[in-house]
Amino acid sequence: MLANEIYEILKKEFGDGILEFKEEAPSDPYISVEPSKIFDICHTLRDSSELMFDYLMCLSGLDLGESLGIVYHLYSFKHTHKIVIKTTVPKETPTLPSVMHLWRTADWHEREAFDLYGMIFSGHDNLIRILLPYDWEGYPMRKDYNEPEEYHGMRVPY
Amino acid sequence: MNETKKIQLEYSQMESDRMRLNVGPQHPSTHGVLRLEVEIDGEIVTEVIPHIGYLHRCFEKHCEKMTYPQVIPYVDRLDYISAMNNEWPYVMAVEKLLEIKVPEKVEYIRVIMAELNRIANHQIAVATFGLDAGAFTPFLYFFRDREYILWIMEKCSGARLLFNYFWIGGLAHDVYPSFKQEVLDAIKQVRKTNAEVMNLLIYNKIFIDRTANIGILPADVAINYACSGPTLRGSGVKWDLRKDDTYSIYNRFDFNIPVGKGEVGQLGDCWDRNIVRMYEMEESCKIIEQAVAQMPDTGDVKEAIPAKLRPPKGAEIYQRAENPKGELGFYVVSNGTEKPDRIKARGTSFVNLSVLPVISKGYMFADLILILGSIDIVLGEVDR
Amino acid sequence: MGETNFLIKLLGDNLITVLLISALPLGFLVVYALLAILGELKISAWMQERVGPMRTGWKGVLQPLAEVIKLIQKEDITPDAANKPLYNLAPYIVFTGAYAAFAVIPFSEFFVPSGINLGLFYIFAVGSIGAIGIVMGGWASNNKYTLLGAMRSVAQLISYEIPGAMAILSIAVLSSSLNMQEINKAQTGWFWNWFMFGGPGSYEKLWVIPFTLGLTLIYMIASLAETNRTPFDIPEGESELVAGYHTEYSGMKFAMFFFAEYANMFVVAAVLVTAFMGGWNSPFGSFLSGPLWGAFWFIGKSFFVIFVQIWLRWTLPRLRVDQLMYLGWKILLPVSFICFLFVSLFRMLN
Amino acid sequence: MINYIKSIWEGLWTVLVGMRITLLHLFVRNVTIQYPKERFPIPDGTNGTAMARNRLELDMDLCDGCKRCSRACPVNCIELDILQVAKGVEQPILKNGDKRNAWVPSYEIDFAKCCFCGLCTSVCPTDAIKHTTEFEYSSYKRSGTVSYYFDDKKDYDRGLKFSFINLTEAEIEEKKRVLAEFKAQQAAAKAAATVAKPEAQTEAKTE
Repeated sequence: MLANEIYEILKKEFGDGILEFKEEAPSDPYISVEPSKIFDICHTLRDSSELMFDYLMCLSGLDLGESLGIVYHLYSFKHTHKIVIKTTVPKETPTLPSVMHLWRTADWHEREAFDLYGMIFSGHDNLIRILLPYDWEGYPMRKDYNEPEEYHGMRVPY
Repeated sequence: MNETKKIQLEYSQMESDRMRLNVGPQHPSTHGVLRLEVEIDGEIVTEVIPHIGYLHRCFEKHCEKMTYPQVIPYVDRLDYISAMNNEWPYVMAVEKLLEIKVPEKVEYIRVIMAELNRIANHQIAVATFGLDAGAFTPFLYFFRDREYILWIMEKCSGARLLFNYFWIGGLAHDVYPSFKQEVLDAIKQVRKTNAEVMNLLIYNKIFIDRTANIGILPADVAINYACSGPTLRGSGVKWDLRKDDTYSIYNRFDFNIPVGKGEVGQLGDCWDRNIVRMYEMEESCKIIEQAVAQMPDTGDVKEAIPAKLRPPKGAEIYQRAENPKGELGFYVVSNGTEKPDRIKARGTSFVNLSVLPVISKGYMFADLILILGSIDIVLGEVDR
Repeated sequence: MGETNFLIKLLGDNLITVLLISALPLGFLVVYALLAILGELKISAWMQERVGPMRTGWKGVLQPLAEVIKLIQKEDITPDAANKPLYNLAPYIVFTGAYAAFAVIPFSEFFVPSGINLGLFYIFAVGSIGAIGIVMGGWASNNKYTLLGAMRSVAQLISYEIPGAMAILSIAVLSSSLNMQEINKAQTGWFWNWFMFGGPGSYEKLWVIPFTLGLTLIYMIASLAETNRTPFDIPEGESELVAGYHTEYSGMKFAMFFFAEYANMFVVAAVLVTAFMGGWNSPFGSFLSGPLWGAFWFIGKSFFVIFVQIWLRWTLPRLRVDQLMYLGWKILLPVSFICFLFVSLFRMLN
Repeated sequence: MINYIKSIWEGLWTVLVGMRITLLHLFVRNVTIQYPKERFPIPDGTNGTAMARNRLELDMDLCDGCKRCSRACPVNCIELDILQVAKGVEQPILKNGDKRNAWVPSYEIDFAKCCFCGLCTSVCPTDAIKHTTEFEYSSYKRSGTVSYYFDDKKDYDRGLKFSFINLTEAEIEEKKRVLAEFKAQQAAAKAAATVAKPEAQTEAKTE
């Protein structure tokens, strides 16, 4: 199924929840959605018989300056089609629903996004840091992050 | 000896003391600096919590400060035993952003290199898996053969492990004249050793008893956890990016996708995941033979390398390729300058490792090590 | 007793002789251990197409000596949380258990340190002392890995003593003696007189040969398990337990564990040779037989058995704990019972 | 029961098969390379192979201080200072015959940082920086790991930092002085020109 058809289906179902569709080479076609609806949209994407996105390839965090972006790359084994779902959350209140219970692989991806960008995935069972030490402060992948001078007596900048 | 059923965790309501054991980060069998917090009841594993990040070296943060070609040495260091395969999806992603058409010869050399590196990676994977089971000798036979492959790669790229060979739009260096012959010789050696190891290790009764029927990963769980590569194919899912989401020139070659069949135990056990790797080596050999036969002799490998690397602003792409361990993807976002805005590496091992707590519960402690070995992780890629 | 020990004949039955007799195997053991370590290094290397140690001495023959010197020089670490008396005692107990067995090993027609009549029984009795040392060391180290290794070791030892003992018991039936020297004497003649091939006798013994061969195999397997060699090295289990019960030991104490392992290898090889392979008897009847040739044949055969142990180690993967138990209790034990039954039947018929 | 006997048989048989393989390998020639005596064939760029990417070597007679290597380095292990050539006062030429535009009074490569990616050699316009087949850094002295050019710098004890310069300190001072003089001269000339220009202009106006 082509990306614009997927967009049509989602638009029909969620209306205002779907913000934008963009298809422009060389970028992958993507659909922007409301962050609060992300769980429902992903649920539809996974379970609707004509979409069947059962494979979450990648979940990435982004720093867009004013806001934080989360990008879902989805793939369907059955229909062998792909789609990119994008959403943004404000930096001050970066809360959005977790998709961990739809695709278990999102568990670690969301933990990583939380770890590096500081999004709060509500509904995640175990949202703790994954790559950084558990007592690290700040979210280092944000563009405005200043690295600390010291961590437990060790000098950080090399 | 096929009584190795998964022990039901609810098997006993007895008052039993459970012991928490830290496996790693400096444990000989965690394949790197992985720490597993294991709760064991006697010998039976009741809970596994992986703690990762001991090898975290801020790959993604680094990339934001690098120009596009400078990222390649860092990409090499993700999955450092199959560096050629790592470079490929990254290079392809940037090439797609820049809309570069790669010369024919480069494509063939890339295929040969990637497949050779796949063989080298699977050799290490099977060898260390045997080592986890206690068999030391096959380990050294594989390492002996891997040397022939590494010599070829060293002659082409100048490095033995971290090649920096695939450049955006081309290759760092052309192949040398006797390249084809040496590749074919290396393949011959690989096949010989594989046949030997099949008898020495894979079909050994003790090895089968150790690895069959443990760590069973059903196909639906594997897909939900986004497992890929031999970990997924071991569960019987016939899915290979080289065929199913074909890239480069893989559609020109005739090869099979080996899947686990549950030959000696249940479908999706450790033995299946391992045998898939053994068969994949043979398939890679086939691909290499065809590629060597078809490869054009003439052509400049550097002709398409762009002088200026500035992908259009806002362009972004997710490019994935079949790493020996599974799907390795790079999500590259450009901001119009010569430095990427964001590079996310979807580490294969990172994703595959996340399934470990699910498939290792209820088996023996010694099995945990084998299950970990069978999903073949490299901590460089897990922690990035 | 005099006729089995040339030293008593030579020097008379006094304290110095006794001391000399008990020290002689130790001297042998040291030399043997160096050879066995070298053998292990070199054989494993050749099997893996390596060359092994090459720098110390000619082709690396002095490597074991260098390792011993290194181990003696190393710092002796006692963990802070360890139970110190037990921790320090454990390696010596393990070694004592291994060394005590040498008392009854018949090296030659005219030399056995102590020719007691319950030789085989004695070996099994003192062989279990080692397990106490292993548990002691594993528990006293106060480390979870060593504890797991020690637990496994005891479970393994208990399960494998029984099939091993069954195999030995059938030898007692065949030779109607537990004296090692008597057993050797019963196998005089060509190699088909060995108990491995049913012992002395004419054509009617042919049907018992599969059973005695089976018993040899069972004892071989059980002895591998008793000495914690691959494929039964789960108490060490380096891939999961790092080094098992001796994880925390270093320096000389570790060397004692190491030494004890090699001593044990020789003990089980010697028992196998004595019970099944004719001991110090020449395989070719009276050809090349005699007291000194006897020592040669005995040690030579033992070394062959040790070679097989090393060979197996570098070929096979390791078993898991439950599979080890399965093999011990459900395969070796019933099979050894069956073999024992038929061997006894054979004995009754003759 | 049949399965039981079959499994025992399989166990014994596969063990024997394995033992046969390892026994045969006992008599195969070993493949070990006794390292310091024998060595790996390291590709050295001849016969169409790539150059092995080991220690970097800089030919200072070719280096023009363009800093491309330093910019290309992903780990910033190359640090160099440059000193402009006082054009007109001195006319040094590089080994390949080109005019030298800059002196390089300090050029340091920190091999503790270097990742041997080869990017610096690929961007060098004059092939001044090159990989060598030299891969053994070990030395019994710390100073042995440092390559130095002059004897009076022997106590240059800074780990794996290699320094490549062909100018003595006195020469560097000399060059600096020459450059400073040259610059001062130029500035003076410029000032004179700017002073002269308005004068000329005013003269022109008045005319």
